[in-house]
Amino acid sequence: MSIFIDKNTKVVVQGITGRDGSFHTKQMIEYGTQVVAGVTPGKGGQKFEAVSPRGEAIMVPVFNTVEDAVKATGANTSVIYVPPPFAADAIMEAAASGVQLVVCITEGVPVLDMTRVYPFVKERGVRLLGANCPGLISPGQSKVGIIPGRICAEGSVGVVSRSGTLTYEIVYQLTRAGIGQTTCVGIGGDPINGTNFIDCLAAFEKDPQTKAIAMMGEIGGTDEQEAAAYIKQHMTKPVVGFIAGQTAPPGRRMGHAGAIISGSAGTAAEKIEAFEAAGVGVARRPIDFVDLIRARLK
Amino acid sequence: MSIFIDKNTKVVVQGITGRDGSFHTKQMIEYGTQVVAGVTPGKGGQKFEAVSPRGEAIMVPVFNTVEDAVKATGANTSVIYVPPPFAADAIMEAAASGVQLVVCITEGVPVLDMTRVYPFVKERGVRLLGANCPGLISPGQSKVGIIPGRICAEGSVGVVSRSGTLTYEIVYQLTRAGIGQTTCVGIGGDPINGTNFIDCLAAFEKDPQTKAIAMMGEIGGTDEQEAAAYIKQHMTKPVVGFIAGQTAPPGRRMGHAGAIISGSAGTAAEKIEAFEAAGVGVARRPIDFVDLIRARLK
Amino acid sequence: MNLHEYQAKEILRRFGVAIPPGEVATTPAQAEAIATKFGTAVMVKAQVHAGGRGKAGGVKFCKTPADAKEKAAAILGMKIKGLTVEKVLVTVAADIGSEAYVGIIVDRASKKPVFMVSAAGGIDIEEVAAKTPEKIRYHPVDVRYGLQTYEAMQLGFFLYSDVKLARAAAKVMQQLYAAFIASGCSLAEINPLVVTPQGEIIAVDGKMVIDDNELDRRPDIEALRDESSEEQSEVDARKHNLTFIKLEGNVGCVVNGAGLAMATMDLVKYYGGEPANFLDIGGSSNPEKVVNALRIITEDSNVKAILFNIFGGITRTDDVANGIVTATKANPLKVPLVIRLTGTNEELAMKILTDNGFTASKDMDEAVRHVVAIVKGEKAA
Amino acid sequence: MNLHEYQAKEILRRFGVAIPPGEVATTPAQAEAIATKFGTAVMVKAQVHAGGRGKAGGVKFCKTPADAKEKAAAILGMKIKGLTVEKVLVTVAADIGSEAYVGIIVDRASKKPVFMVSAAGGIDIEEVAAKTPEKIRYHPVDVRYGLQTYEAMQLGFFLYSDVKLARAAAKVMQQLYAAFIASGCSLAEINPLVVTPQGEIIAVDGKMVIDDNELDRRPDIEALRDESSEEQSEVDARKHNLTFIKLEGNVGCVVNGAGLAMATMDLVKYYGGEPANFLDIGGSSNPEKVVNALRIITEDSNVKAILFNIFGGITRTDDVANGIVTATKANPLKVPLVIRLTGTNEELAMKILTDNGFTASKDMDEAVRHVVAIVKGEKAA
Repeated sequence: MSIFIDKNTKVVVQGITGRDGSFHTKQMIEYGTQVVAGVTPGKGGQKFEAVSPRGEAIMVPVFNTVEDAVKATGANTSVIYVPPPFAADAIMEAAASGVQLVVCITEGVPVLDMTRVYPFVKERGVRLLGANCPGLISPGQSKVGIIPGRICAEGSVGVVSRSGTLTYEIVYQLTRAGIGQTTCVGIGGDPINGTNFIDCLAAFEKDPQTKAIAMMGEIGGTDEQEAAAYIKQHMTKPVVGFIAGQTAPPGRRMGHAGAIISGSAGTAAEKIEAFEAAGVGVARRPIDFVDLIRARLK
Repeated sequence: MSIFIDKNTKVVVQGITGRDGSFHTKQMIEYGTQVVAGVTPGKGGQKFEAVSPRGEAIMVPVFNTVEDAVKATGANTSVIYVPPPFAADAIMEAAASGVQLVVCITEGVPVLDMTRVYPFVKERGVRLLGANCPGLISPGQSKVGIIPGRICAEGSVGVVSRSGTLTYEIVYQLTRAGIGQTTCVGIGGDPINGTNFIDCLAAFEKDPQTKAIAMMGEIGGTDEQEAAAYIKQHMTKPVVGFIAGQTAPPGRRMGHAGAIISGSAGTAAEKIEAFEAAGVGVARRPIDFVDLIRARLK
Repeated sequence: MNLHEYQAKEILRRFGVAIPPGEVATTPAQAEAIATKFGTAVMVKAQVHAGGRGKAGGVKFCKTPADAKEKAAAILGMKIKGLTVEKVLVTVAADIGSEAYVGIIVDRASKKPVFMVSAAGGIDIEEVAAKTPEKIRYHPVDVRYGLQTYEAMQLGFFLYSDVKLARAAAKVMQQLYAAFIASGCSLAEINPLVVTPQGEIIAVDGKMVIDDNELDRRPDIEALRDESSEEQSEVDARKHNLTFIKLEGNVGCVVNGAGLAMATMDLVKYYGGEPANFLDIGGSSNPEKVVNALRIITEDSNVKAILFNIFGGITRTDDVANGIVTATKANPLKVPLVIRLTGTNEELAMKILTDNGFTASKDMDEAVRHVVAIVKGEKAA
Repeated sequence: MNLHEYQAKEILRRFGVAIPPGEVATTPAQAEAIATKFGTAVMVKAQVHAGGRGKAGGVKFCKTPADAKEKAAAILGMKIKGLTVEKVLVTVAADIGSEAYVGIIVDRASKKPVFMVSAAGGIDIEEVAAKTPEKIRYHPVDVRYGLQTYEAMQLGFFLYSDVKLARAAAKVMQQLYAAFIASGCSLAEINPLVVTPQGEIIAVDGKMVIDDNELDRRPDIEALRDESSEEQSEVDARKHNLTFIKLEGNVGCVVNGAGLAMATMDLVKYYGGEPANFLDIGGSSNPEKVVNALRIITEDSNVKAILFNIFGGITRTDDVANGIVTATKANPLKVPLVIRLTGTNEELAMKILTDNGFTASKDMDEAVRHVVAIVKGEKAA
């Protein structure tokens, strides 16, 4: 089992003919993801060529609009690799087209765009992951986004994280230690994103295959504190958490807008305290996840 | 019993110190409506004086904002008598303040304003009646708006209408014939309004006191046809209907925007046909309501 | 309020829509001068608030300035659907590759502005809707978000498979939508939207109808009103806050409220009469309004009798009675008057009327039967 | 991106906010000339991207032009929180009746722009929030609708009981909101919003922070960037698409991804070291980026050792390896280098490094322990 995506996920790639879109579409198909359609305005009718895990050539039809793509292929998930100024429109296009899940990889989406996008997708009951996220992977089933497939392994740990490469780091360490994952989800580090920790925790709680959860937070905001409160109240499965940014000076940006300390809210110390109060195992170092998770899987 | 308003309705009047607002507030209080607050920006702290049905002086507190009025008095219904350019804002202010019912009397609200107002009130689960409507009255209990109280009588007929004075005409004829009403509702004749025939029909169907319904439609739009379809499917109580505008030439406005015939849709003949197909008694003349309703009350 | 083609085009041009150059002429000589200035073939187009100008001969292609002068002379002064042509638009004639239709109306059912687009442009959209409905795409716009780029592109691709044209059309949709919202329209359309043989997208005709309720806050749009092109009795009524529409019958009607006014007209018809007009004196009572209403109705020589049907709610019936007395004293009526009054202050109103030699009924049905009998000659006034 | 006070005020003025006249001076003589022109008492205000200008002596009241010249001379060149004052704003000194605070930020929790208003203005809003939180009203705005008049009036009445002032303040809220949205702000504030003894409402100070992600589509705002007032190494990094923040430690860090970069710094600290910087080379791989990253880090003389921690996803580790080789060949490093690489093309990367005399680890924890041991002198490079 898994959350959000599985073997039946049918993906439409927005921006399939772009630099990032074409590279990652090939990677997704190589991993075994069912990529059923691509979208690039003006390239409707063309085919995008890739190679399946069994080495077969796959021809993905390209459409002018997501609407056309969904009608023709029944895609139920979209993944977006379009430049930042067009990302908000692409998300709304996907959400209006009938897909259930929209994964926006694009980094650099203006936050005011997201204040419009968020209610738009919510009104339609569509799940948005991101923007500025690495996507998600259910090892052995499907990957939607850019998480490297080879660092993952099938197993029983749910992973949810605000950052990209830090997620890879921790998944890699888990996999090296023989600990596989049900689904690894990167929710993205922007101030406003479509899916938060609690959404993922709730889904992992429901997923029978998931036995423990690893979550990686960051300084800034109060998402981790709210997640901790949720864990205390609603979760029966063990959770291990980590907060990046303990050494970040207050009030300075650290690469993405998620990492601002505004006043007293959102410090690493505060978040770790919330974790401890909620019975969340706290990894002080990335490597600590291995032992903490292993202990909880027994 | 009644629909939408009853003895417990607590009204805040927006524009209470204006010409129409003050006149009708006095009328409402004289009828016995619980008017608990008024709003006029800048007149917060003043009192509005009126006379109760028992001849007592009533002092209604005036507030600067609906928010203040609702907090201080627990008003659950707002009625709006502000000039057209401010009406949309007034409706939104009321809907955001926590009242459950907003009745907008103001005529001449731009239709594009209503395209914004409509989703705003829906999102909050607030019922809007109007704009450009005479309001509603539950005889013997409460009146919110401008329907003259003396033409109504307590009884078992629900009345719902798109027009103002035509409603009075028919209610007057019913009352003269000894046929009283549960609630008389004027939904307003504008192209976009908050409450439609179906909303009222559904409420009358649920109201145990209501035994029959009189509805007055007009040319233009397809609300009456949709109401007819609803009646056929969902209503057990008898309905008598009337359509004004049989002699109106196609494509000409007749005083308010509700009365446009656009192409073939919305003619009187079409609507009357829909009524007949749904088993709705059709009044050819206003006076016909008396016999048609009386026959159905037996 | 309807705008003329040239006014709608001026607004659309401000919002970025490409439109062939054009100027308005009120004389054949002006039309010639404009055509000379453009130095190309032109169209001379009647500016009246009526559809079917082309079929009526109000739109002509002119190869030369002399031709433009001649055609303008023919069109100026022409009557189209009862309206006299006072102005023509002289505009550069466009090369037409293909014609599409793009319009927006406010839709009652979805409670939203709705785009209608069709690659079958250049003819009435009603005709397309009736004969080939599959050639129209409807698209409601959520005004909270406005017309998103992806929506405009969907519409663009519905019209053109070429991405450059689709993009250009999408831009026109966004410009049209912006103009629609900013001008307080209830309808705005471009028909035809033309692709020239050179691949440019231009608006060759434009139409806008403004929601009358928007005019108070848009004095710039109100200033575009062309009263010379409207029915004069309707202009007169509007100035006095009356809603008046002239019809073909002989029973003049004065009623308060649009619904009751229509019901009254219907009842006149039911009993075999023909209403001469729709006239709503509105809610607020004011003897002056009644005076003006009577004056406007009696200007119609078809009117053989006048019916008042007043249900006093906000309207005070004594105000109406006073208005009737004042108006008839100043200008004695030449046709019979049937009055029905009930509601607010009806006892006072009845007294005023009786004191001045009028009679009045309290019953609508009775009053209508009475007035119809009079015009049929079955009964004296 | 931070705007200077004078820039923020210029934008607010365009949106209709009343602001006392002011001009920028870069020399004392200019300041004197501006004060002479205004012919009234002025304020001379340091234009730097740092809070607490007043406390640092960067804001002065000047009765005469000579006074303005003298104060400007003192302020220009002054260092405030490490930043040199290059410009002063010379602005007409306002009569102050009362001071309020009005600000908007984008709020993570509500996912909306949120107004913060307080009648306790003129001081830091953080201070008000800490000491008298009841004096602040927060109001989230639904961007789909914008700030409605009734909302602005609620905020206006929260500040002033007088309806004229409430209305005027409501107007300022709407202007500030319009400026906030149109400029792509993540923060905009007026502090203080002043009521003069004459009852006028004016903005005496203004602040705007622009979302960096908005700058690509707002070249007019990007053009306001004042690089002279930013940390030079950070300006340099931004030009090369690196995110760099200088810190006080001695372990230089080059990492891909912000989360991993912070985790790396934390781990340095965990093992007893101090990071010298935050540096994210981002996702796309490019040897040039690595060259620039190394150059920027080595300009900091505090740096005693450099740690690379690269987890190759999109980033190709061979690109990073090539960058390291190129950079160190051109400018041999004076400090030890510890490299951790894993992920995309790691075999190739390892070969490139080994061929060029470098060693590299695949393990983050090991690499961090190693670099910390080096700077502590416990271990050789």
